[in-house]
Amino acid sequence: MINKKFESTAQAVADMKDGATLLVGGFGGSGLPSHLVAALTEQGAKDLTVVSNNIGAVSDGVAALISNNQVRRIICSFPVGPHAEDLIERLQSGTIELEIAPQGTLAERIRAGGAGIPAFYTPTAVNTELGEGKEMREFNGRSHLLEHAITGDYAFIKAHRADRWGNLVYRKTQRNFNPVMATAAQITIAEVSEIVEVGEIEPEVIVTPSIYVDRLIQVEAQHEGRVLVNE
Amino acid sequence: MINKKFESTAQAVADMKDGATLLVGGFGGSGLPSHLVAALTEQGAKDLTVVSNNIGAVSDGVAALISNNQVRRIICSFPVGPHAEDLIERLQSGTIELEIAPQGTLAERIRAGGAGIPAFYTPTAVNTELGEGKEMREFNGRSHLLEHAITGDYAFIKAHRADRWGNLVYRKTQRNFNPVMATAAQITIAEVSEIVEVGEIEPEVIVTPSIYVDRLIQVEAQHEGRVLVNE
Amino acid sequence: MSKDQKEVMGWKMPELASRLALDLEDGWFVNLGIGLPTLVADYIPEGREIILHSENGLLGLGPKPEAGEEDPDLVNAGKEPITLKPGGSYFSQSESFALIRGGHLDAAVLGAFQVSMHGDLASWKLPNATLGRVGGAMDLTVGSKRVFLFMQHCTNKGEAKIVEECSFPLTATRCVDRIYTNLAVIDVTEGGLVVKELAPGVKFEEVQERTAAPLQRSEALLVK
Amino acid sequence: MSKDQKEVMGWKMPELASRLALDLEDGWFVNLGIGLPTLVADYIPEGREIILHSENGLLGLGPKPEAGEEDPDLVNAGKEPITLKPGGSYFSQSESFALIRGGHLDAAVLGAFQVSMHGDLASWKLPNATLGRVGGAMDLTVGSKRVFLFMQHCTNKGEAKIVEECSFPLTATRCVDRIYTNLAVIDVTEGGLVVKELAPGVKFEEVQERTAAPLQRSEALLVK
Repeated sequence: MINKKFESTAQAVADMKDGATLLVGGFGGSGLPSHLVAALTEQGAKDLTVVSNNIGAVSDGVAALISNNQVRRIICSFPVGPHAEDLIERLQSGTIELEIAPQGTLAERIRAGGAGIPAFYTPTAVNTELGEGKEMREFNGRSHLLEHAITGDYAFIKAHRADRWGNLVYRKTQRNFNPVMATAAQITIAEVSEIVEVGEIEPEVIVTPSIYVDRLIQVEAQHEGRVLVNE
Repeated sequence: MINKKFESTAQAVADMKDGATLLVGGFGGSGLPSHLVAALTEQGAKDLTVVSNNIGAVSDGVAALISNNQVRRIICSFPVGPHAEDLIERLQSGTIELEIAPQGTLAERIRAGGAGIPAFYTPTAVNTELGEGKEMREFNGRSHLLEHAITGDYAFIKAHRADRWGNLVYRKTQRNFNPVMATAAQITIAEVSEIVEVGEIEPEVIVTPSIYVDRLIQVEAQHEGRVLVNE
Repeated sequence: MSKDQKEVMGWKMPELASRLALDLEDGWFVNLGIGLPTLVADYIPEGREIILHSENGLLGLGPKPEAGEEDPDLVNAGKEPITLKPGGSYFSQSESFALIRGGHLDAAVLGAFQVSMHGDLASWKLPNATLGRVGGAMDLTVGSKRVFLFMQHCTNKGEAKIVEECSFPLTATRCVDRIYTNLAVIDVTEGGLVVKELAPGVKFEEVQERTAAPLQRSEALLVK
Repeated sequence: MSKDQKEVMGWKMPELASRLALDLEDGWFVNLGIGLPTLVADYIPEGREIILHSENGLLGLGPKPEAGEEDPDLVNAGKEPITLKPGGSYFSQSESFALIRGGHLDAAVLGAFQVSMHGDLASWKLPNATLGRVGGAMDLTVGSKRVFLFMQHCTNKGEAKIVEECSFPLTATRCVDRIYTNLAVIDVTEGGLVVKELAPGVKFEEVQERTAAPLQRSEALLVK
């Protein structure tokens, strides 16, 4: 019988190894799987490559992994924010490598990773610093860059509700990077507020189908994300 | 005030011109916008390029446009079925050109068209007749083909329920090619069973957001598709 | 291989479906191709949850509906009426093929016109046909973690379908992992075709006679 | 352009937002960039339905929530709490950027560090910054049907932001259609920058003095 539920976040991340590539969902605090991130800071895997849109928006996001010296390489679109000091320090000392990708290119590269497309062309970032060194090609009279897929060994995602099979639905803009990251990792771990019986989620409203979710961990429902106005 | 509702299918397709590219949703009879197809046979635009997964599955699908000599070129994955005789005749006489594409490549090319990606790589169809003449390139030690985006001047799609803005939801497997085709045309016309007030469809269950729908036409709700067992 | 060979029965198709279903593991996501392979759905061993995928946009395919209960908007990839199990989900064709092509299916069970000793598959077009019908076959063979064939060992005319090199138009090369026929279960390995299991009452030599490529015995078969 | 130029007031930012909003047509889908451009949301002329997009995954952005009504799972691209209008929808970031990059937005209203007379935009990184913050800026400029800039005409130090060639890292080339500043509304045309409208009390010459690229008068302005 399918049962993807783990009893603790520690168990859910126990097998993560040094050097792994990790995709982390969320956009700022909303949709951030912060309990899984916290468990990983305890677990201690090092030399991680982390793919996440925001890096310093909240202290309990990827910033916590950076401060804990677990990250070797970062791919993101927005590496600034109130908790980015430790990142800046490590970039200057050369202990972390940073790749900035336009947000849409980042999302599309992850989508390509989940969809079996090794590479695609996009006009985004042509003639910019972020397009430097990339292969260029003209289609329909317009210049495009070749961009490569991103996949992860693990994805940490957050959703609102799951069933035993691993079907997921999200709350409002909590959705953000979570559904696409769920498709692109070998092992996708979803932190959810509620796990319901199979059949309780309408088949037409499921956003992430069960096939993309490997592990489920339930956390307290009150913690749905944070309003960032005061940070 | 936004109002995308047209009073008749004839009005909704009135401006279609000879030589247009038309995407037609549906998988067999399910999700097939057959009222729009019927209106187009009346309207009479010729030399159409039609993109549709099935060509001869039902008589009131693309087969009707073929029999009415409105089609010059077809891109599809499954050009057979009980109503494909007229297609076969026209292929043999050379009045119709056929491009067979693997179903996933077809869907992905349309998705690329809607997402601003001019071309992408896929391993599907490598070393096959359908890959002949296509540019090949190796990624991660595996051969891939370069495939190009498909866009349409028009898309005919079918959905279950719409609101005035053009948000759409679908019934069960009626969804099929409809959401992706909605994204890839200059003008997307949706044939729906019901039009409700703005706000009546939950924002989290909307499958096709309003931005992708240009025209709405309401048809009788009882005709939701056809079971094909007896065809 | 010739028409006057005496008939060897082996498994009937429902029995073969039942045999194949045994190899589908609890929790797997599996696509059953149009036609014969759909039989497998009826023989999933009790206690196992196998989630069936249909490429027109659903996971969690259930049994055929009762007569009169068909829903024209609930069909499988063969456009036949089906049902959805609790836990099932609907999605678009582009999402469905992203799932297939992204390598997420544990297995695809497909039919075949021909299969080569190297695992090349021909399944979408007969050599003299005006039209092929590729559907999702090329995507499923390239994208699934495992490709199982479910087929009669020979054609209706008694011709071998398992061959050294396919002469029919290819669906994909080097893609088939295992072949289930009415006569045997055959693994496609780096070292060639290995008969893993014989249908009751069928001899290895009888299978070899009906196969246009060299077969080997698996260790299990040698022990017998 | 020098610091000792006398100050020219022109439009206040809310007035400029109101002016820009006049050019957004009924039924348009529009993205308002992080920061200043979000002001425009409050000035949509009555009777017009403009559907606002936020790149983190929604269409139908509504007004700011009342104090205490903020929902941490309902934020805009600047991570500020917002509301959703009836008719709004949620989707993932990949769907949101497919929408942007696929050319579906009628307009994007963005801020700028520099803009050139050819419509090149620099908006994501200051020349001496350790880190840029590109977010969705490159996608929005490349993908939107129209790119409108909403900005102060000069920097806080009085330096021109409208220049012949950008010296700051580029967001995209040849992408800006129109520039709305506190002093004027300026079209970027094949033939160069054309002042379409002047803020009340502002003279063409005063705008030219504060602009490091040649400006032309539009026909409407010549008639005046």
